Amino acid sequence: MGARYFGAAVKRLEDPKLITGRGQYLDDIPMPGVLHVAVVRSPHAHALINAIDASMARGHAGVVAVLTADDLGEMARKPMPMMAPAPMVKTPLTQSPLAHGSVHYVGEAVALVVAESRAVAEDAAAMVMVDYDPLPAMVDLAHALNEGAAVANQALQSNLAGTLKGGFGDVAGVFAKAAHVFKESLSLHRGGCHAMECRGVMARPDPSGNRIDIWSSTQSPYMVRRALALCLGMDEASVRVTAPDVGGGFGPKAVVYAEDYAIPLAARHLGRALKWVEDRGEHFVATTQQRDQLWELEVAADAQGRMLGVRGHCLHDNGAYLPYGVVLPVTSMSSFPGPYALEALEISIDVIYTNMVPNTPVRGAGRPNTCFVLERLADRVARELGISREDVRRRSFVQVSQFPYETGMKARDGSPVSYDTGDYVQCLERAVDKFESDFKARQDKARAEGRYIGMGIASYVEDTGLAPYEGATIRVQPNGKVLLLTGAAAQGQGHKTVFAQIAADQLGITPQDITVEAGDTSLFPLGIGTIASRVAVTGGSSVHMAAVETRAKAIKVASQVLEAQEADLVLEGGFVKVSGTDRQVSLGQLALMLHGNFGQPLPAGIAPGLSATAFYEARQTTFANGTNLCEVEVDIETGAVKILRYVVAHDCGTLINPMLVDGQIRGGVVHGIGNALFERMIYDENGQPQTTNYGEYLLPLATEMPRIEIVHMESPSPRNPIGVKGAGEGGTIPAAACVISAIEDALSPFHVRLSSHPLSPQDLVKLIDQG
Amino acid sequence: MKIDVSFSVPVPPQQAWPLLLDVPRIVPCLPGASLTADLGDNRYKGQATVKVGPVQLTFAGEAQITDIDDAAHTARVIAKGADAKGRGSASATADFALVAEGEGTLITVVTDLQLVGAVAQYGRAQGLIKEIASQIVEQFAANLRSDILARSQEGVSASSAATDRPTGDADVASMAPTAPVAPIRELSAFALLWGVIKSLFSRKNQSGQ
Amino acid sequence: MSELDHAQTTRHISVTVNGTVYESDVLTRTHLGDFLRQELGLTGTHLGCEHGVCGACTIILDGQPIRSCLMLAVQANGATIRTIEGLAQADGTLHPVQEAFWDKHGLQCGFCTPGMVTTLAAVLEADPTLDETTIREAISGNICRCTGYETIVDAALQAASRMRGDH
Amino acid sequence: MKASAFAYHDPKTVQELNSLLGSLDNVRILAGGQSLMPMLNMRYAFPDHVIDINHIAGLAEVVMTPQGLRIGAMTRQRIVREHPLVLEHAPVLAEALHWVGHVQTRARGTIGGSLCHLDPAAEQPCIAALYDAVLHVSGPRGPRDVAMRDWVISYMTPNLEPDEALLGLTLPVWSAQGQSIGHGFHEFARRHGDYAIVAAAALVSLDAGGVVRRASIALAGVDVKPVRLAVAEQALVGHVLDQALIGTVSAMAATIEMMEDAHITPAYRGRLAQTMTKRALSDALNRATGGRNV
Repeated sequence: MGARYFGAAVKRLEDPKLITGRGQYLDDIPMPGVLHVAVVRSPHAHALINAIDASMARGHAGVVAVLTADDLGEMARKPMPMMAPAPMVKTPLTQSPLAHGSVHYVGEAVALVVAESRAVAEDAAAMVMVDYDPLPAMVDLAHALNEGAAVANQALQSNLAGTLKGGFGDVAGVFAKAAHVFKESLSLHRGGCHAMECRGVMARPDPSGNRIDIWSSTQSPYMVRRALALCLGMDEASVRVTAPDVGGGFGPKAVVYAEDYAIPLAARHLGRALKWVEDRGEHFVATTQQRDQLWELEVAADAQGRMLGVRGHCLHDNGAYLPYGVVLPVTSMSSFPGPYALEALEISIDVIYTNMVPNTPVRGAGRPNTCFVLERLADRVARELGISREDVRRRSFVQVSQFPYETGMKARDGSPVSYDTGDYVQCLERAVDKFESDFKARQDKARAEGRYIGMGIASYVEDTGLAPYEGATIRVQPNGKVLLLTGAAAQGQGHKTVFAQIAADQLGITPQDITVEAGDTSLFPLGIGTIASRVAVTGGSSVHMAAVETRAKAIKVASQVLEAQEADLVLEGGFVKVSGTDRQVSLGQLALMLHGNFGQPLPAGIAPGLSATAFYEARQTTFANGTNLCEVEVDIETGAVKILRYVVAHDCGTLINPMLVDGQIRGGVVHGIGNALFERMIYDENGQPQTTNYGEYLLPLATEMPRIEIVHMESPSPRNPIGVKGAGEGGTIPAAACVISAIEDALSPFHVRLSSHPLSPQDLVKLIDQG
Repeated sequence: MKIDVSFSVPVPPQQAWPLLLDVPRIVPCLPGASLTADLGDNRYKGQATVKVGPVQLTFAGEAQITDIDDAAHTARVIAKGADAKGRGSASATADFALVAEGEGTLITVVTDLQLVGAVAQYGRAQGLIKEIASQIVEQFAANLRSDILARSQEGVSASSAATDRPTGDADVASMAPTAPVAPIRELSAFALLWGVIKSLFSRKNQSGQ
Repeated sequence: MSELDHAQTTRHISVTVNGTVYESDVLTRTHLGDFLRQELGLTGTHLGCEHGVCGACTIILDGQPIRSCLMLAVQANGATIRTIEGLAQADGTLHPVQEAFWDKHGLQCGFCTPGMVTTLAAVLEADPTLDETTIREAISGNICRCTGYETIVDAALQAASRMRGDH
Repeated sequence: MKASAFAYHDPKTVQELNSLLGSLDNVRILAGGQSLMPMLNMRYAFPDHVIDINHIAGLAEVVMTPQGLRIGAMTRQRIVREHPLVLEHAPVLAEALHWVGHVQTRARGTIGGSLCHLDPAAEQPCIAALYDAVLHVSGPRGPRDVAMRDWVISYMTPNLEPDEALLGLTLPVWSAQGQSIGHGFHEFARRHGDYAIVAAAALVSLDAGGVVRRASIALAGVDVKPVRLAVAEQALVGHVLDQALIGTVSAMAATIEMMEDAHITPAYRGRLAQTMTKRALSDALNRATGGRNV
């Protein structure tokens, strides 16, 4: 079978409806008689709830109900299950669907107002009088473990949720023998995901109370179904969860939120269809955020600038709760040692509770954090030893001869972490070649003219294709068209297109002949979710396996129908043909046969249906890698940073659709640039968020973003049948580190040292003046 | 948010003290504030209106005078109120202390103001909130002084005026100050922010006169 | 505002949207974006922030791209509006901007796309000579979190070229 | 994020407008809506009455009068930016408008709306200050004119009585009279279209010898209202404008007392004020001299 679509830049099957306004996002779904919900949220970062007086709100015209935790019963008061259990956490805290007794961050859901319109619900929400007793708020990560520090929750003795430790090798020995040891204090600040579609939940209970249909703007409809079936004590078959068109996810939409529980609970309670659509103001305080970490690190290097060892400690702010357990610090930990062949590593991460919005993965999860600190250390070594930043990396990287390379770290299941394939040095060289050689000359010339340009570099390795599995069913219909059903819903990645590309080649049809249905739990039995750059590997492999099986079955049956050797049969244009003859049978005819007719047995040894279902179980992780280079100019009078060029060389294994991979990379890089230069979620000392609109919280705009030049390497992974690796986060992971590296280089005449992001022009001016 | 102010009144502490505790009388001196009910044992209901640029906020709530030390001339006022439109709430603890200062009295007020909800999240306007709060207290001081002066000109001693402190659920109407006080409705953005700008321009004398 | 009577908070309007005249009673507080989505069922116009920054709700009002969340429905009385649903021709032929978004992978999740496409359709119909810089300025009021903007710019450049009749 | 309910009024004449303003309480005037609508949607503002002045005839005209360029309050920013009279007589206004919001907001936003909203960093009030604009106000007590220097009475608060409305403004534009006029406008914002942190506008009129005969410099974002750099203006007049002189007078911009907010320090504002002034004056010089003195 020659690959005609796999690997080609196929235009997306998703687009025709989306470019003509016929997409159907959660708030677009027609739902006769639906009532609208506004959520009453805590204005306090930490407080006790004495009483809730909803009498005025209940009396407001158009209000159907005001519901508190007490109205919705025990399930509304019970803490929600942690999505990734964390046994190491002494006091595991998760939010309950509606707060009762106390609140622990500004924005925590306290009550639901149900009304005939959202506007009326908002009118009444302002009339719900909640009597709070404010408690001291913990918003100071650096001092969260100090004696006498305010505790973020009265259930806690200390703000320490737990400590992760990881590493390998003779750390003391390596640091003792090292020619050089350098110390850095580094930090990253939190931002949001800001999918352009906010979250939303709609629930329609069956009058009998035995069924409920739920629509959620989620990355994980199957997680929502699992959670709600358990919560409502219903069969999973009776809880149908649909992720409609979803307007971006970027991580936080993988969480099952308070509203995902509270809205269905309220819908059942009232016996009415309810809809809650998060508005942008709510998104700033009720959707999970990420990146606050404070690091103290040391790097050991030999006399040639080869990095030998890293050791350090991190304070990780996880906000008020652990909805996703400790997956973030675990991801930060497991992202060591990155592309570097270290002899020794010792890292400890203290996971801290604070009274801010809970943290869960935002594009890259803990990886951009670890990439940032490792790349800062690599740049430091280069600076101190007076060698190029490229050389430090060339000398310190895992070399191509070392693959598969066991880093010394342990995976979540305790097995050794082993990088599958790649050529990290070669990937760096491609970026350097693309970037051009005469940068130094241009930099000197620019400085002579009083202009300050700088080159940045950052490299990364990303674990992709995370366990446990995804699955797919392929079924040829009597009309010859193919149904492809899977649990791996998309939020813009283009799954329908790439899955159809994978299947089309096997079945000898075009992607347009395939209808892909994803994200409706009633159409496919099981799924995990579109997170952690995992779907191309897990979903893609399962589609491939199901397609191969379907193809084999078609050939087997066709060989009987056509009385030909299986070896002589080819699939082409929707037919199984005897090569070199005009004898053929269409896939539709075969499907009709295998659908069966009354009284007629199917051919011997053939199961019903020209179809197959396959699950791909990811038992070994695949590792993507890349090196980014960029050029910036800093206006030293204003501190303005302009990104002049951005080059990405990256390797995510075999490419299914290079156009879509480029799209993932570009979007990811720009998200990282936002983290480096623009996006800062500010809280005041009482835990009041200060940046709660798009005038105060700055997202990257077209006018500030560079073109992003991409060079692909393809080192197929031997760990899945299609050789692919994930690409969803590889753009974001190194981008902030790369931009910061470039700014530091541009400002080197001022001896400016950069140790955190985001950095504002005002910050840079201050550093220039101090320099 | 800590706001410290101090101001002088032209009467000695033993006269200023009861005057300061005469809530129905001093409330009208507080810009934008009005008393709606006396709940007894030093608890009062009232409301205060403040303008931040185009945004007008009206906080309705309760205040209580506690820790009254007639010997040391110190007292604490604990107040909390919520915006009528649900845009958040404010709570403040203000510690008053009087000390003799020549013929008059130096009154220091150490206030800890906490804003929550939308009012605390205006971002760009946040820098002005502290200035605005300081201005409110400073204008309060100015009004109080002019009130005292007005009375002393009438020959009415501040202390005697202060003796009939209403208790119980008194009729609010009867609580209007007996002497003419500069009429203040909601603290006008003009008066308020002119002060803000003044203090922005001369940060030295933050603590009023 | 319970004190306000129905007459003061409701108005009858007549508005032409994508060639169809609609007559409707609207609450005066309803913004145009909500009116298009809820009253007319034209849900292609998206609401991304409702405070006038993200641009997802952009529509073309009397020839100009505007933010439908920053205008009251009652103000649209007598206006002629084009939304994303009205850009393609009746026979389904896509607007050059729509075509280019598909060709150049100018969208991923698609949520900002209606605002991007209406904005670019309006500015390019007025002036198809825009270059990369002016195109980036034209969409600087439209936030996209997926694409990094580059393929949107490429799509706009392709559309501009077609609209100039270059080929 | 839905506005609370209000009564909607759409007067057709200024007289109707004034009588409404005189008879109603808790009113907000709706012009282009680019500032008021977000405040309504976010429930920062709760007017009982919204008066839409988009239907009042004659408020969107741009004409030259003996007093200068008169611009109706309801003239959309898009129109002002492209208007031939503006481009001929006040090109610095057109240039400033390039930085105002985005194509969608300029299509609705009005110059009068901006002059009443009065964000401290807004460009249009800055240009009004640059020209010593006269603002035309109407009220039940009849029309009155307000000089721009008296227009901003405090943070985001115009000099308007509750029953008054802004009808337009006149920019006393400069006539060359044999001299050459140059303008410049620079602002620093984090992103294109954002409110500036600091903006500077400059106008100079040079005689044949390159000597400054008249100069005007206005800054936005340094105080709650636009600030004229009178000292710097005086320091320019009578001297040949060159980079050295520009450097000297720009430094004066940094010396004024800067306002402070949660995000930006006075020191940084000062630095930006100096830099933006320098760049605005350099542009003005280049334009006045046809680029000869680059």
